[in-house]
Amino acid sequence: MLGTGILQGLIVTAKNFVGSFHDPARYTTLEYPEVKPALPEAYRNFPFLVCDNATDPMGTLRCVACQICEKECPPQCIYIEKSRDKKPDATGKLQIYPAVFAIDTSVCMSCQICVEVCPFDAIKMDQVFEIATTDRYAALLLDRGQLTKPNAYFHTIHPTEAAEVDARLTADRQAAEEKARAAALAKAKTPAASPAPAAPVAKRDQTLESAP
Amino acid sequence: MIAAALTPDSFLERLPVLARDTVTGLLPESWCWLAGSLLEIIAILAGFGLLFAYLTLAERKILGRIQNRPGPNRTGWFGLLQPFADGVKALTKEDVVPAGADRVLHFLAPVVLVAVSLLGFAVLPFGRHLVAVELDTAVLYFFAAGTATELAVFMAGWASHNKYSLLAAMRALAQLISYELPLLLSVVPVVLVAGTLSTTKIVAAQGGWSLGFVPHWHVFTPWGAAGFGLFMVAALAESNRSPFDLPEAESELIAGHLTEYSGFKYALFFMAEYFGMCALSGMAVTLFLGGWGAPSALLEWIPSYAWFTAKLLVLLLGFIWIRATLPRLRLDQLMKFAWKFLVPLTLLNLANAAGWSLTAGWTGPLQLVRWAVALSLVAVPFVVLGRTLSAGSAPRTYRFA
Amino acid sequence: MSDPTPTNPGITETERDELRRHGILLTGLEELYNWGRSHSVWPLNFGLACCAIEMIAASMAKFDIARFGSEVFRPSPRQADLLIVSGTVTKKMAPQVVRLWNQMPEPKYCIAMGACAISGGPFKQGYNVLKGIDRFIPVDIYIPGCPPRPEALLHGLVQLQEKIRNQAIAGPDAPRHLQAEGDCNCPIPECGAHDIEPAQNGALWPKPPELVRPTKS
Amino acid sequence: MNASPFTNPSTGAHVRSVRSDLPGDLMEVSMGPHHPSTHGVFRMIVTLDGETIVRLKPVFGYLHRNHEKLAENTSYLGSMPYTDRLDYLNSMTNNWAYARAVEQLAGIAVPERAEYVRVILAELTRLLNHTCLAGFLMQDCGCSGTPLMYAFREREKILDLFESLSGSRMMCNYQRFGGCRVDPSADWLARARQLVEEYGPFLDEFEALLTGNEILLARTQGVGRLSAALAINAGVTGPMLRATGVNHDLRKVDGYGVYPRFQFRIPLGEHGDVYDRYMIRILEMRESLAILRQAFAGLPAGPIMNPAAKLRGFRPKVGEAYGRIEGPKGEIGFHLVSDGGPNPWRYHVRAPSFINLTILEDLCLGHTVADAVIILGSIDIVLGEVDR
Amino acid sequence: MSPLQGCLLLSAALFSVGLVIALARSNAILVLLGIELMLNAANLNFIAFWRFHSGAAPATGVIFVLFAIAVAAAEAAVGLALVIALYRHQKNLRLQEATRLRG
Amino acid sequence: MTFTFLILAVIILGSALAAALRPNLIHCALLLVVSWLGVAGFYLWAGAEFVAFAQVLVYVGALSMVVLFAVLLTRQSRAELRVDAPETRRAVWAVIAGVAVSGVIGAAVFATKWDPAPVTAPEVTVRGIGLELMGAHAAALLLLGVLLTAALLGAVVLAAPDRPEKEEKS
Amino acid sequence: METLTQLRDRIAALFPAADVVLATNPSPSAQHALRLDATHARAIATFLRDDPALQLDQCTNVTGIDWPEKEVVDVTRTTVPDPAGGAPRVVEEKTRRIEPGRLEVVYHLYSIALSHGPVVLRLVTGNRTDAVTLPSLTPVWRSAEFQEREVYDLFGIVFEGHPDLRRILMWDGFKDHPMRRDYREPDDYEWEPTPHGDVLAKAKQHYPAPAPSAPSTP
Repeated sequence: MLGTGILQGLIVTAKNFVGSFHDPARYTTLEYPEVKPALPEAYRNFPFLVCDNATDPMGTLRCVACQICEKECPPQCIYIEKSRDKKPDATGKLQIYPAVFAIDTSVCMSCQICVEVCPFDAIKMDQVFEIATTDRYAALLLDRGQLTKPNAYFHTIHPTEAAEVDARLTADRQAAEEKARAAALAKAKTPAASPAPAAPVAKRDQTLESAP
Repeated sequence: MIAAALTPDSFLERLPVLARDTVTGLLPESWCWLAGSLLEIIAILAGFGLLFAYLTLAERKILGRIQNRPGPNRTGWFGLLQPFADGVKALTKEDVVPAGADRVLHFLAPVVLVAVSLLGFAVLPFGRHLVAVELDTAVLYFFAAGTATELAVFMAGWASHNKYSLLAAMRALAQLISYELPLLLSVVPVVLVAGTLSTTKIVAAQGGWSLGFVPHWHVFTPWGAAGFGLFMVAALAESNRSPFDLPEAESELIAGHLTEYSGFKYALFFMAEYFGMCALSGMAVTLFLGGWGAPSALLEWIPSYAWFTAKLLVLLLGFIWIRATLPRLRLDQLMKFAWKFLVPLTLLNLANAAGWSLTAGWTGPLQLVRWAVALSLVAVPFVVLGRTLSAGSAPRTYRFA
Repeated sequence: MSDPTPTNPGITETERDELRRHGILLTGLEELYNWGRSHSVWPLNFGLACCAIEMIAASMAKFDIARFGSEVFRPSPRQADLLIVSGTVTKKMAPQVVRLWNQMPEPKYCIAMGACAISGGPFKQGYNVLKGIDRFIPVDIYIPGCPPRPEALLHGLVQLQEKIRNQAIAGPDAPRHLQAEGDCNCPIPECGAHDIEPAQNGALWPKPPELVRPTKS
Repeated sequence: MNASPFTNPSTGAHVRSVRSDLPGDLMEVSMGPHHPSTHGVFRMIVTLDGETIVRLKPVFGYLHRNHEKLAENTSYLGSMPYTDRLDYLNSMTNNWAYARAVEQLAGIAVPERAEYVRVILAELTRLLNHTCLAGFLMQDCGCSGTPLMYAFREREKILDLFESLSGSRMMCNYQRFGGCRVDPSADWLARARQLVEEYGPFLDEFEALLTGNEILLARTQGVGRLSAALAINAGVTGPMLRATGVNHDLRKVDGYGVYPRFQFRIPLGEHGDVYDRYMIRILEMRESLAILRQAFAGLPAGPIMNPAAKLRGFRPKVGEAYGRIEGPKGEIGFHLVSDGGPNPWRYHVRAPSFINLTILEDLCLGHTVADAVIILGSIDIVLGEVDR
Repeated sequence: MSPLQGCLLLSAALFSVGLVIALARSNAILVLLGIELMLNAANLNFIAFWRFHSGAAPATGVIFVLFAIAVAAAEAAVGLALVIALYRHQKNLRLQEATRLRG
Repeated sequence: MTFTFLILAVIILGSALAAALRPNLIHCALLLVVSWLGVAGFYLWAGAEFVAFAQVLVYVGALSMVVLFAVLLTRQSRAELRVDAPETRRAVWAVIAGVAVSGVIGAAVFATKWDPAPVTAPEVTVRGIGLELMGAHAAALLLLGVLLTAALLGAVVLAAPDRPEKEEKS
Repeated sequence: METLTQLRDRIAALFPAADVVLATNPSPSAQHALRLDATHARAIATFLRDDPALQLDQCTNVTGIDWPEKEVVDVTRTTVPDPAGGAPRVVEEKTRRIEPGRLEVVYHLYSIALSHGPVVLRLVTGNRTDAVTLPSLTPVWRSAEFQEREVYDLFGIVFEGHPDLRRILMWDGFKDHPMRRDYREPDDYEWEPTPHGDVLAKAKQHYPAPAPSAPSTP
């Protein structure tokens, strides 16, 4: 009969109206500025640089300015300049570091490819999204100082991934140390042997290995 | 001006009238009439102005609740100042008149519309003693006053010099003309049975109760219920509300005749739409829902204007509810619905009402026959016409591969 | 953020802010004006690309932009206060966007939502992509992200409301339309044989800051 | 746009004055590029006789973002996030189609678990797309947002799943050549399973709200009829094609991925009108739920990535490949030509909604403006994909 | 001048204006509107006589006007239908050109 | 001869005269609507409420709509709404005719000796009108009904497109 | 379905004058193609669509490909028997030739009726400048209508017999064909806070007065 479909629809809306007062499934609003969204661990917005020590962020940057992310970044929003000298990193080894590391967040598309290609676990994705601003240039171009955040912060936003990374890094470091120790032993045995090769670059997993 | 006091009145009941008389009493005799009228106009303007403001908020909040969200709640306490923020903004917004527009008509359209939509309130009896103008021909006046809205909508659409507006103006003309007829025809049974065109007398005719709790409202008779339904459908269309909001169809014609209006003129259109809605709902309350009458003898102590307001609000809630649910009709379907469905039904309803008033003397088993005949006169044409109207469209079943 | 307006002597800034947040205190015409328009920002129902979906999502139940009084998405620019440039502006579309902006009555605001609207974003190397809508129309708030979360849009809206509240009616900080010589209309570019012409609005796009590479901080 | 002599600067939707060469009572109206119902920046130049459409010319390119040109200057991997932005409602299926094309080009095998996960995500995407479409279509029909709100309420649930898996609500960038980027956790799978269980009741509610509504029936039935022959010849794919009664679903025809392992049915329409297109999508959602249940049950353990697949420095051999899958909007395909370099020599997207638009004029002729709006809505276009 | 005279003069003037419109304008719709105006002038007279002239039957004037309004409505409906038919036939509304009844 | 009457006369005649002179068809139509409203106001002033509202309902509510519809349906473009100014010769003759008619009537009005007007309007209620219509004028009412029906049908036939089957073919 | 070679032979038998070449695809996808000549393309396409054994009723994908002029080094290996009687030597002979530039259109055909495909058709223009006309296959498959317009817009291939060959993605007044490999974007300089090398060069050109400072080094 004419009107039954309309009545059915009216019943649905009425149910939702009443339900919005007692049923959380029918009242889904999060009062945003007061209630912050529960971001999932995997959430990514813009990249940041990881440093190992919060008190000395520039001295403990993991980034060695290899510029892979700069090359791989699809929208080309990363700009890196290598340093000419070397500074000791967190483990005390001399490394090249980024003299300039800038990310233009007004271009970045949060694709995470820089994170995926980074062999040093130096760049990770941040979760801060409240960055609306009135100033296009000053506030949206992040330089090295603004980008650097300590590993502890990384742990707070991506605990699982951070733990994995830390475990891998320590394992790599131990392996390298053992290798160095073995090399040193070997060297002690055969003083003529060539010095131990540089510590291998930490590899995340197999898929990252590049062919050429 | 004061309707005949039917029952002993409480102080609350007479409060508005007393307030008016107190004020006019301060003035010399010759000014009384003018001051009284002015006060009534101011009261209606203030009352319905406030109602308009909060109706917009209520619409937004109720729509929100239906859509699982709270709606405006940040401007003032629970968002109660939201309409005023909107008002301040609309007042201070730049007023743009398109280059090719007909400036005079572009300006006149909203003004005429608001003025005209306010006229109808003059004859609505808001309470036992509350009617601005006692007219013998009140119902006729009400609909005569309402007709000029079409002109205003047309003026707006035509003057904007915009094709969407022009299409909207054509649609508005076609729609309003088509629904004027069923609207008027659905009122005629009430006039026929009540034997008067005066709104106060129509309300008075619906006074009293059977068994103390079944009021003698027209809506509780078969023809009255049908008439009420038909009137409300036509009223929906006349006030351009969903599902009949074709002239300002957002998804088709941008905003139709409103496309070129900004700032306060736009707010005026908005206001007129709500005033029209209130006026038509008020008329429906008067004609079918017993006006200011209480639904039960036990509840008579509540002032009559409270009852009127309550009934009005319920109808307005219905408007909002329907808007939140239904999709829009197409123009040809709209016309078909008016001419092939509403008009025949209203005509039959007229006959039904005539039969009802002729058989008023029937009692006992004849009373049952009277009800059965009247009910079937409502139900059978509805089903039959509904079938023909929706012929060819039905939910389908599908095959799977 | 521009400087806060001069305060009443009898009340401290924080108190005033607190009261103002509840929409209670109004200290005169300017305050009333700013209060009204900041709480009634009606966006234009105008979506360009991916960000538009997030803009729609922001108006939906979970985020509900209506709480700020802004769910009234108007389809006609005549009734809109806010142009949310939500997505990539192509060169073919740029004239229409500017035209829409010109059709909006003052006071009006513009939010550049997402990387594409700010700078062309991931598509900025494309031949048909405008490298930032602020070349042609004045942008009030930039919301980076690709696309920004709906919450980020809400955050941007809150920033915009804040900005509106701090606007002066008179003086150099006054909104564009209240300034005597202010011509609010932006020149509309034309699509030429190889590119849009002019490629930018000279009044809005002065010589950018000197191109210095960011140095070690 | 060079129509300046015609463009009325005063109006929101660029209305052109009546052309002198139009006979008699015809009026030319330009809907778009800014129009509430064109689903983005699409434009239709409509010639009207009264309100009846006698000619309709679509105008494209207002969102032409040079996707294909950019891809020629980016590595194969670098194009993956761009595919998210093609059909921005369905990034997962775009990812899959692109990954599939590259896998065909380079001959990369995909582990079984990854195939299952892909199916799960693709079907979730189908749910998402069809839900949104139903909401948008109802909005075009003139509903005041309620169906769209309900649709987006459910969409948010799926987006939450996507976000917790891939890190982004819309731009997932999740598939990789030879697998997927992240392995879904057991917790995630449990949440997804719960969502699937809750989706059926939602669909019931949504259908109760509108499917039987007399106004909707009157508005959509018999409007925009498409014949099977024209649909095939015009390259129409996806639910639009199936609404005409043609049994063509790449999940069955090509049997890619692990789809042959699942039991599901293909709903077929009869009239090819707007109502059929709407209903086919609703029914497809119910079938998707069935596929999802089977996929959850059959999800094997194992690696999510092919360990042999390279991420950086990926250089497929000279050759070309056309890979396609059944996206929610129809056949989404990628045509890749490799010259042996790190970037594709030619990268072309076969966008379903672009090709489905071919018959827009045929569908709209003789109908009214109001019908054109819902016909366009029922074609289900996303401008990011149409204009690329 | 008595009220009746005023009313009659007003009616005469309105009639003349209607006549001028009907005679001088060439657009068919306007001609029709001019005729409507003349009818209105006549109605004005009825009411004037009903109100200001003693001796008439109490309601006759009013009823006559009601009839006249109804007839005018019918006339306008047919007239405008004719106008539309005319337009369909010759694509304009100039009455001078409408010289043939069959076409 | 009251102030109200003068205002009404000015409205009625002014808008009618303006309608005679305006080139824009829509303006003419709207001005004539104002004139009709003025006439309704005159009825109200004269005490014929029912007629006044009927006048508004029929003229403003229905007739004006039909007229505007006709204007829109028979329009080719906005420019053509500006109907050609009346030809001078015809206009002159028309004005002469108009002045002559009003002159004759006016002379007659002044020449006739009228009875003094009654102080109050004759009491006419809705019920009274109804009874009159159904009693004394029942035949006329019936005829009017027939006439209206015939006019309705005639209008539909006239305005309907020529041959519907032709439309189906195209 | 018959193999592409069989199909090629069948077409050659039916259209003796036509020049149909089997273009092999060395990638693992093994989607080989038939290269048709322009004069017979439409007839062959109609045959492919209507032949009951093929019924290639769906033309899914139409793409243009630009092959600019490039230098190719052909290496021919010849085994030269060692006159000295030792093991035969392989002599590599390198010839350099200029492969002329051309534009190519690729059609991917599938059959919905018989569920097979793809059959890939290729059409090649004479050069990239003046001989860019190819027959339109829109009369055969309606689905090619917009796609051919797109190829015309972006590559500049003119399709003869297309019902409505206008630009589709770029605006009407646009002069170039941006998907060609040698298309250079108009100079549209954008100040970038993170200047890459080419951006720096552009910046210098745009704002010559105070030259951008040289890369600062620590």
